[in-house]
Amino acid sequence: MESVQPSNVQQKPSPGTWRRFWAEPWFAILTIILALAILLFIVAPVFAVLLKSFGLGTGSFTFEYYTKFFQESYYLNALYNSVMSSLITTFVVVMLSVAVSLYVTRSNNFLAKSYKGIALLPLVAPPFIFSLALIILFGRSGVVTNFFGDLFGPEFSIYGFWGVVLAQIIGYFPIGYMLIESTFRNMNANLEYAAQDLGANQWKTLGGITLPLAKSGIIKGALLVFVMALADFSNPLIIGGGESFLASEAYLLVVGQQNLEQAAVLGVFLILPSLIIFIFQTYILKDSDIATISGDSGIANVPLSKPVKALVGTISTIFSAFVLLMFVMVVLGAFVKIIGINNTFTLDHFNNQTGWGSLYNSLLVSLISALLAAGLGILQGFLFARKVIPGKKMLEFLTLFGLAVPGTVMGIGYVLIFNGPPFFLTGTVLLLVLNMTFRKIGVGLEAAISKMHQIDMSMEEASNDLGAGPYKTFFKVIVPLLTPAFVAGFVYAFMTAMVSISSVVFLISPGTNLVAVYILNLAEQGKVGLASAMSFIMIVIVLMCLALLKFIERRTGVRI
Amino acid sequence: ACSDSSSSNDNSDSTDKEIDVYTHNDSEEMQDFVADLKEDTGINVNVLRLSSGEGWSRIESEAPNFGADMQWGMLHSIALKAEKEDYLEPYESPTWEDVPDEFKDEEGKWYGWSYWFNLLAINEDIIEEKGLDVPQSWKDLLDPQYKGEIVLPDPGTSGTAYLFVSTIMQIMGEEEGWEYFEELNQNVGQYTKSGDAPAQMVSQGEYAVGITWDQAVYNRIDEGYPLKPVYPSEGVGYDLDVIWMFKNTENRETVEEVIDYIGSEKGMESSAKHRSMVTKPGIEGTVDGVEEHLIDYDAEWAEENRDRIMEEWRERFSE
Amino acid sequence: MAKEHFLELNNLYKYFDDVKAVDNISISIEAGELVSFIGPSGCGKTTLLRTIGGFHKQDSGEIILDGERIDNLSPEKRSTGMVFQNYALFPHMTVYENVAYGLKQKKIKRDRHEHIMTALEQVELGEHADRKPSELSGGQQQRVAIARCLVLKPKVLLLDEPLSNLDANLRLVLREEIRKIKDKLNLTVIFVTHDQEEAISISDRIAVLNGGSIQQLDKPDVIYNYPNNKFVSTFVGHANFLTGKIVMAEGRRCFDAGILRFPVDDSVSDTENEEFTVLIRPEQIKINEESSIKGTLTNAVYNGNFTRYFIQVGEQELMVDEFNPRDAINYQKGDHIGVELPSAPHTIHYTEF
Amino acid sequence: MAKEHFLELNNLYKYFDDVKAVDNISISIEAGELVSFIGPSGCGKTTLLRTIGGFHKQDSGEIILDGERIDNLSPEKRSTGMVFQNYALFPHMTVYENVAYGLKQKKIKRDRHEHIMTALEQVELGEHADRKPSELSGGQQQRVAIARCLVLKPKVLLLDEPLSNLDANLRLVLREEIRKIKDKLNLTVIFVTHDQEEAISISDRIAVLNGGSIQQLDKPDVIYNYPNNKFVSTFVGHANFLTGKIVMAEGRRCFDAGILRFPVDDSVSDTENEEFTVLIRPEQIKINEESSIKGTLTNAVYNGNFTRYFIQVGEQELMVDEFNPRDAINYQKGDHIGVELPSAPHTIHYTEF
Ligand SMILES: Nc1ncnc2c1ncn2[C@@H]1O[C@H](COP(=O)(O)OP(=O)(O)OP(=O)(O)O)[C@@H](O)[C@H]1O
Ligand SMILES: Nc1ncnc2c1ncn2[C@@H]1O[C@H](COP(=O)(O)OP(=O)(O)OP(=O)(O)O)[C@@H](O)[C@H]1O
Ligand SMILES: [Mg+2]
Ligand SMILES: [Mg+2]
Repeated sequence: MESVQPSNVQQKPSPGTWRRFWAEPWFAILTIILALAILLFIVAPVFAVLLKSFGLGTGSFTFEYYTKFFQESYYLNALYNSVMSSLITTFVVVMLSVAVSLYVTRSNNFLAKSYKGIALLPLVAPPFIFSLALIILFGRSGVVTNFFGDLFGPEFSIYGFWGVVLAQIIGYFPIGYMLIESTFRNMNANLEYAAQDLGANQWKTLGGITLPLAKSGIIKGALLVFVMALADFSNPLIIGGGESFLASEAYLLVVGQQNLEQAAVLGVFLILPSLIIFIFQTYILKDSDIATISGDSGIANVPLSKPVKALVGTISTIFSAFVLLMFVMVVLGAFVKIIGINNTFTLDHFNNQTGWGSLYNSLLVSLISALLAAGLGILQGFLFARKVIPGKKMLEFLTLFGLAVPGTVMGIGYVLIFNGPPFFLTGTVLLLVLNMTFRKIGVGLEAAISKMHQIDMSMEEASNDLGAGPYKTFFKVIVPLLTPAFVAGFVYAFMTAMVSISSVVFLISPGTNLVAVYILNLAEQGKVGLASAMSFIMIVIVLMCLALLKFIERRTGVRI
Repeated sequence: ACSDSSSSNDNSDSTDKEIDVYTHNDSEEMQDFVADLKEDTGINVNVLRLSSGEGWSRIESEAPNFGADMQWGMLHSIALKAEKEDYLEPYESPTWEDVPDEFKDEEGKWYGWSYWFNLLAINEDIIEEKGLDVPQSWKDLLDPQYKGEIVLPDPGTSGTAYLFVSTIMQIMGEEEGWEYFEELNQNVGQYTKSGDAPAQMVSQGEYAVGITWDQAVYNRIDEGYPLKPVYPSEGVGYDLDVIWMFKNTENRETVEEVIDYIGSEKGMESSAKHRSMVTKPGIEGTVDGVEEHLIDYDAEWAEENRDRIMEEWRERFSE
Repeated sequence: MAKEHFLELNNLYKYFDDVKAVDNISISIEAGELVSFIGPSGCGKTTLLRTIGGFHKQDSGEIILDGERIDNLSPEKRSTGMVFQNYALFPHMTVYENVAYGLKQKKIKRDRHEHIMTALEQVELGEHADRKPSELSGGQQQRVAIARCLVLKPKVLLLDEPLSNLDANLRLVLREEIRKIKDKLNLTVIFVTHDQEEAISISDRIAVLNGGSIQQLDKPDVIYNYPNNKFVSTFVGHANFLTGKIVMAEGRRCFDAGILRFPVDDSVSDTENEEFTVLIRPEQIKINEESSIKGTLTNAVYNGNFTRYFIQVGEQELMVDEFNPRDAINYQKGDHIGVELPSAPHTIHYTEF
Repeated sequence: MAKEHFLELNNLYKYFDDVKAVDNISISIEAGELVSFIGPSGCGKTTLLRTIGGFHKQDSGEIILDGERIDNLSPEKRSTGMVFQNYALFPHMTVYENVAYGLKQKKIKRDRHEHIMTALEQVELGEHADRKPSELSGGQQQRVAIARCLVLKPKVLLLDEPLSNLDANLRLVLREEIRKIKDKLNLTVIFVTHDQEEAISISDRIAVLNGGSIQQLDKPDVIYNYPNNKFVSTFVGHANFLTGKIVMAEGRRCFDAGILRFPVDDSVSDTENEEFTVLIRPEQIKINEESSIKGTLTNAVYNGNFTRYFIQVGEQELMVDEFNPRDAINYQKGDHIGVELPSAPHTIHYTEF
């Protein structure tokens, strides 16, 4: 109860705000450094893109590039494709997530447990790998296509809009699923029991109670999926079959033509939909945000009735089987000469110097940036939850906004800002680390804020009371208590950093190639075997890292 | 591992020698080249593969602070452009002396180490299955029977594609050339980003016919794909594949060493394992009797008209 | 078990893994009765209630409501209405919508609005119909939860510790409220609580549970005065236990526990010379200067309306509650005071411990 | 205010925006005293306690502890020790480490282990030193929280509703425990609660708060018997209020409230013919068949040890508490029964309402 009070205290900045802000100078300095970093590494790049789209930065103010955007049906088509595919992807992912979450959180059998693992599997693979798998399976002479002959009709082609959508659904499913599942898991079961007690069957309960209550989780998941799908350019490149998409066009404009202005315009249109949804969810929905999530109800989730279970079970099974199939294809692809054509076993694809090098880079960059993102996010979360900070709301908004900016835009923004004085960072590992850190810092922040709400203020006060000053208290009490949030933030940031492409693709250089980008490059060249092998290694490594964390969790008792 | 005689000042410390290169070469062949180089000279190479269009944009945007020390594998036409922009550092390499002058810059700003040419990749299984004829010429590709069965790289990003485009222009003349592409566009199932990808897709049976380049086809035939190379009867354009040293490199000595190596017998033999033809006399590439199919390709024309043609291409074919 | 009861639980069992949460419970409840289940934490109160409501499936046994077996029906098909401990109001609906929810589910269209408003009036919340639950006080929320059940006219109202989150004054008020509504509508109510005082003051009958089984099911005064066993006697009220045996003294049968000896009548165990225990409630002992039984005051805890005196009599420490006459003589610790034990009928005895 | 008290709060104010959470509070507490703050929810109890502990900065006023002004010190520099409502044990440390924490902060190295073990022994937790808080029961956790404070030898122990999360039996036990430790170590304790019964039974003195200010500060029996105003009288205990005036009847001064008329002595207000109210606690009225004042029984709430009878006498409904003699005559609703009011000294009067 008391833990929520402090945030009320600090609503409007009063003259005393600054004084109290400086009362703990180290925290104040840290806050200022963080704020500057957020401005430089999140806000400035976005603004740079915006300015560039009007020709500013090198030339003079012009609407030329916007005019061009609206004149060329080509770009408009890309806008349409991007937004439509993202919307469809988001919608389907949310539907699937709801179904799988229901099944997983309300069944106790082995299947449910394995589905949970399978559902998260795509998170550890680069998203476009599913494009490859889809082509192997459903391409014009894919395994499935051949097998079923003209089942799909002569017109069927996996290339194009629907191929992209399908690949995105699989690739971005875990993101939505994670959020939606945790909302479902923590729901107060008594509310559903109450509905049943009042005569609602399970369908009605789901529609009238469960889903509305899960709204904020669903919307948050939907936002993230939408942004990721929007920023996705790898799938369009591989399976898009020439259809244009904003992100891939922006990418080609930058790397192929160095037309940064036009790319910036595309970036603006990439960011607009995300921005609208982000603002919608931050401000409109916050008001109606209902504190229904109470883990302490202690009652197990309401079991599913037969028909509901049958439906969500079927959906989960089909989807899980499909995801597994995708992974089987990747694994097979890695171990045979040419999948589908020459299926003899080989290990040749693993003999790939460049690949191993880029894998090392990726691990390094992801590790550092995930540590930074989780660490800084946690620090920021603590400061925001407990300290008097002028302009806190704005800073928090900007940090979380980092999550909503499509990677493509961030990448272009970084190119614009850091490819010249005063910050010449292009081609350095540092730039990659900074980029990933600040794109993921929101994850740490959110984890920390929600954790801080669970940590009663009295914990710190007790520490004060026992003679520890604010800094001691931070290190002795807060830091250990935030460890689980840190680890959770770290894991998420690490996994997504390993597979992230959309923004770093603009920032890599010969010595700093990253494995996800490298695999994309292989995929573009049609080197399925090599791409599969590298993906396989990458998946194994990410899984190993997770297993290691689990192991540490067991050993130390720190809940992850 | 550094047993070779190549002039290195400090052999014991050879692991220190490391350079960054850009390439448009195929990842796998590049890997072999790099491995051979490492074995013979101990030099480490960081490779960033960028398709030729991408590579050029990047170079342009990075000038004068290039992100790499040298280019290992690039279009001849782009080398000419880069030379004009003064991005290149001259170096007279002793090992390249016996390479004919037509394959290298007189000041040593660029060296052509191999040449490559357009080629049709045909998947015989698919052709048979779908009852198609094997196309014999560029013109044949316009036949409606190939509708949706042709895969072609996008000249915006692929040097292979631009070679094809300018070859057609040089054979047919510009006007007729555009008509040809308009018609061809009807049959194209997909444009790809890289020049290699059509070969891959055709070999996997995604499409029946791919417009690609020589080695992309021959490598896959070696690997066991059911591919068949076809030299269109009108003849094919060819292009030099070049290397150069970027201006302002901080590793000049190492780059020189690498250039020397590529021009050496050993280097050329390494290249010849993956290329149909290399420029060093007396070293045989992987394929014989190519010369008869080559047209008298005008690389300079291609270079000069590149921007204009590309612009028009985008307007016509970027939907 | 007789057959004509309103609600019958017959040999109900419910296990969680190896915890016997409900262990062979059989009870019969009449229409219009308010029965409380009390017992320590974890004794199975909630489980039993949820089994009746249909949120747990019993492992064996049957539940018969109004002559009909309901134990295989899903919750929405039983005519029971549950008020959850934390009310479980739907936070995204207004008070009105919360109450309307059940009617909508049951497709009751006719007079829906009237039904809702009547239910809300019954709990005196007519004017708050448009508020969200978060805008109501704890007591008001509870009343919404009750109204939400009442509107469906359930045959049995199940209340799971509905008052435990509230402060003392509000509890008193709401207790009364529940009784009133129950009487007005002649509802059958099952009330779960862990507060013996609450149970005593509100119930027609009380079932004392421990370890999943019923220790005693009786009227409150019977539970208080005639507890079946030691558990019940300490869980409900405070107790002095005296262990001794029957002896004959001065020609009368007396209970003898050392210094404490008092005559008993025939209702007390016959078996002479066998030790057993009697229970005396603290308020049944009186401080009486004239009494021959004297003890030493070891402690006195002032409680406002009464004081609890701890008096050492020989080996035995007696708890004695006395109302405080205002400004009365205050005994000092160490004082010697006389205590008057209740006459024979005011004792009960066990042989089991 | 006198100068030589152990802890003095002088004219303390604390506002939140426009809520006067602490409104001009001045009290003096002696060493070794246990003072409870009670009052309804939101009356400022916690705020006052936290202001003393240093977790809020007062808006004005001063706090003097042992002759030294402490109101400008941060919590870690005051010699107060706070036991938080939820104990606020550090979950990532063992019991031992929790207790050691304060010593480490204060850099007390000498005999650290002995200090810790002594503190743990004092609360009888010596053998649980290696457990994590999550492995302890509520009562044990509370004792750890107390030991954690005690080890630093605070001058004042501040307890914020330390028992409110516990069940009834445990509360009783821990109440005793707190008193014992306090007596043993001669601690000065401030105890915040909203439970009047708890406050009455544990405190040396009670401060009744309402709306941020102290209504009354006195010994428990004084608070109960001589409440300063109506708020105190209803917040602590239950009350019958009779409004009437002094009349002369049969040659004696009588308090007259309609049918209810009884003689009063000189301590009761002099002013004749002016209406005022007297308070009579329910247990001070007796049911007495012989009494001339008769009423009708409207309700009887059985409470186990006593029954609360509601008796309508004329216009006035009287609450009367009687201990239940076992198997006593049970009055029926509607019965006519006589009530005996306490004699004059057992009334108090207000003029203010
Ligand atoms: N879903 C469950 N899974 C496993 N054990 C359970 C479950 N629900 C209850 N139990 C166990 O069954 C026993 C009875 O629990 P129940 O909730 O009925 O107790 P209760 O009497 O309501 O206690 P309280 O007063 O604390 O609410 C306890 O030992 C509890 O741990
Ligand atoms: N941090 C705060 N910001 C604003 N108002 C506050 C804050 N803390 C307390 N208040 C207000 O001050 C008043 C006193 O609060 P306090 O917590 O001291 O009450 P309390 O007596 O402890 O109540 P309870 O018994 O509910 O704990 C209340 O009106 C409360 O709303
Ligand atoms: Mg319970
Ligand atoms: Mg409080």
